[in-house]
Amino acid sequence: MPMPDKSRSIEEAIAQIPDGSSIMLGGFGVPGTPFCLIQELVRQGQGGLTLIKNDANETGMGVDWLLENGQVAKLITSHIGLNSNAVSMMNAGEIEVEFAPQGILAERIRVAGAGVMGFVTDIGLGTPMAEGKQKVTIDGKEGIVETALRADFALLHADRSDPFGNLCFSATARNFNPLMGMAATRTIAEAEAIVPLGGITPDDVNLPGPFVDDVVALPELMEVYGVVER
Amino acid sequence: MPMPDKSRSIEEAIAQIPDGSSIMLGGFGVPGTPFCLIQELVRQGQGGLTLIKNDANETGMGVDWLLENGQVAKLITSHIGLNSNAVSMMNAGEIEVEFAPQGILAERIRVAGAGVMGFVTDIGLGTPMAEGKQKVTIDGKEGIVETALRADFALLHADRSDPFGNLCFSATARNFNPLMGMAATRTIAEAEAIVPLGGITPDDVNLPGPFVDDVVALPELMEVYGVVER
Amino acid sequence: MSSSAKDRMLKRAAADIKAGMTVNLGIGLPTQVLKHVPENLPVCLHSENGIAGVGPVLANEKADRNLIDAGGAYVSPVPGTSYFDSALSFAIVRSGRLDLTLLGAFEVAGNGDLANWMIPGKFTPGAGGAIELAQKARRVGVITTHTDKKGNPKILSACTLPLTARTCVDRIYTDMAVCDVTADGLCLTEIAEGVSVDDVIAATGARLIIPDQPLPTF
Amino acid sequence: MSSSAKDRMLKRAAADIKAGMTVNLGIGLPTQVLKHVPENLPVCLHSENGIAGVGPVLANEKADRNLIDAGGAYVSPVPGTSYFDSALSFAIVRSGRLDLTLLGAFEVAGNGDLANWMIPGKFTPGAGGAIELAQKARRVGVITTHTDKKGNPKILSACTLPLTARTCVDRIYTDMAVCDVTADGLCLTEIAEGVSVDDVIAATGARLIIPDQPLPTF
Repeated sequence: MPMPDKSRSIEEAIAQIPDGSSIMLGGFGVPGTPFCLIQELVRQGQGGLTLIKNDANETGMGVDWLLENGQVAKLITSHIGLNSNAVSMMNAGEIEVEFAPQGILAERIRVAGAGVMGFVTDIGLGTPMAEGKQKVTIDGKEGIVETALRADFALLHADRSDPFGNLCFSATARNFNPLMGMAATRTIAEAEAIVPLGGITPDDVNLPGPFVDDVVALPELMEVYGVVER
Repeated sequence: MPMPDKSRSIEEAIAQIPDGSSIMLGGFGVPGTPFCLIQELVRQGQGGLTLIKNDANETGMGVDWLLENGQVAKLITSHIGLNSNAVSMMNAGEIEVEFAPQGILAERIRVAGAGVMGFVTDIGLGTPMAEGKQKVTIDGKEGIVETALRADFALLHADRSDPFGNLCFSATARNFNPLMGMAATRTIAEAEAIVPLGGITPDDVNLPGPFVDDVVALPELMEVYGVVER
Repeated sequence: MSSSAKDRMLKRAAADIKAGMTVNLGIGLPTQVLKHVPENLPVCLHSENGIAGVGPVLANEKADRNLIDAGGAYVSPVPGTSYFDSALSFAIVRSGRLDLTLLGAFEVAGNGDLANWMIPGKFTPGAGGAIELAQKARRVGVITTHTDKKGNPKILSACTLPLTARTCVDRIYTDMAVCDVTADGLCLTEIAEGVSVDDVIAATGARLIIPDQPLPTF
Repeated sequence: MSSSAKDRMLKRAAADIKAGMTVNLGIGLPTQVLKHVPENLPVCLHSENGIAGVGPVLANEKADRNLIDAGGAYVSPVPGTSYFDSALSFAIVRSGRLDLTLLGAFEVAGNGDLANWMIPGKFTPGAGGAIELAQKARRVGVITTHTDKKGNPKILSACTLPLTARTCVDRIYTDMAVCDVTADGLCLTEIAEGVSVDDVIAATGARLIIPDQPLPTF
């Protein structure tokens, strides 16, 4: 029995996303951000989106394209300090922004991908972050119940994929990508290279194919994927 | 700055374990079981141990050596059906056995390794497994609080390691090994090969070195590591 | 159960494995379904010890000592196989990425309750991965002889053994029939060739809904 | 702060990085500590975006577009580097595998409370990884000028800004002194050359325990 083929065109993959969807976007800064998938989402113009991403990229790239185009209702993130546009829109009430500590954001996504309902942590206890959150006591110690964070879609950037969607990431372009790929109802991955089935060593797969629904081959990379000149 | 070197002799590594320790053992069946580390633990004879392992191996190998030698007080596991000796000792009250569903055992270890206190799941709700466990409600749904499972030591079997303890596992010998390596206070890994620093591609490391304390090079493999003739 | 009745049952279960699915097959009868799956059907077989893309079982002399399935058989990779740790493996199961599991049963109830891992005082090895497979696969099929060796029904109005999971079973494949767990109750959906509806009712310990129209045979 | 005072402060902080440690250095002053760490000292540098074994920063033309540290600098691998996802990266931090972090501060209190991520109404970019580094590293050092640009103390009896984490700081390195958070309170432990104890007391907004014996200088 051959493994299923999940290759799609970028138009077809992104067209599955309706208005009002929640969408996880891989990436920590530039590395791992699925710029081409985001660009297609801008072209198709779906609105009222809830985005979940570690950061808001920088002004003029990635998440910022969606902000500029008025497609974003809410952003769940750990840090938006490099995108002054996102900060301004937040302060002006044009978008809702929900912050989580970076590792808590990652773990909320990880446990959603693990199919559990939440986790218990002492991170943020005694600070305003703990306010309004459910508490439980384990072995005499108080903890905060952090809920699993799922999304309707995940858009990932991979270095390599095979047609089944086994993904490999390069260096720090891994970051949130495999976690988000596990936590979304439908996972769409762009890949710099699509290798034949069997072209990835089974031990070296960073995100196994069962989590991936659509694989999109990238053409030559746009400049935005490159080293950022400062 | 070079990466730290964690190479140890097997005697030195296992001698760190005191009587009464809790010890996680990698492996699902034969693959990934650290037979040489277990053999050294039998030779040194530490007693009153709490073992945490997916299974109890089969009669005459691995965990069974420790059971036969009277070193085990308690076993936390998901399935011991292939070791009739373990079942007998459990039924005779000679060892205490605590069962968890396999994926819950894995996740309890994973969240311990993630430095959080527990997780919330609906697995086992409405069955005797849920009895006596704390419940919480998330988004109107009831869940069981499963607590993080830590141990004093983890004994792992790796295919390859570098001196810093970056580990790679082979095929299904991975199983619980990387999870346990994260969840123990001190992690000791035996490796079939020790390669020089830089000998493992950074993207392909299955368990990063910061989790590993001691790396033990294996001599030629004993027969018990081989294909089981049935 | 005659070998032809068994083959019909396995073949019928195999027909519900569809292109594109990720599937986990329990030890025993479920694994034997494989020989009835078309060779060219694109399917990903999952094994809970850490494989997506389980290939054929190998003879000992060809086996990789590090590559077993959850039942301990020495299996092989296929093009596109991946290996992963046990937490990730059950993440596949619990997060809804496992489309189908086929499991064995000691008892199954008309409401879909399943008992397949423990007989108190006799067989208490621990549940392994059975609980999560039963509770979380998107679709759960049970493959079992319709009655036990003494002729007693295995499909009951309520299980007497400790449950693996509540109301988890969608479909039951036996040597006599295919039964679906529905909102209205357990429904007789298909019937084995040469078996009568009365035979099935007599061999079943749960109330069965019998459709008005003629039943398909398999 | 003179450049020699700054160098002394960085050098003093560097001296607490010991062989075998896994260390995370915050953006700004903490990262500058690196130039004072002996080249042959075996240490693993962690970056929370998924690196153990952070190597030197590279010029843009030599950079790997996929390899940045958490501050966005293009870094390089060393022999023994590994990359991993963000959940695993914070697993290292929270599970006690991070031996030391050195962080910057807006304010730090005598009891070890730290505020370093938010100035309400002015600077609200989100905490990034700061909270978990501060709360969970086995040892937390703060590197900061003793006073702000207006000469006001940054070491206070209580922080006025929202906290990053409570009672998390173990040691404070400044251009004037090294102070340790102890069970008895904040203790002046070492003093910069040419600085008097009275200078330090005057520049500090928290009660300082002054030992009886002469203070080491740095």
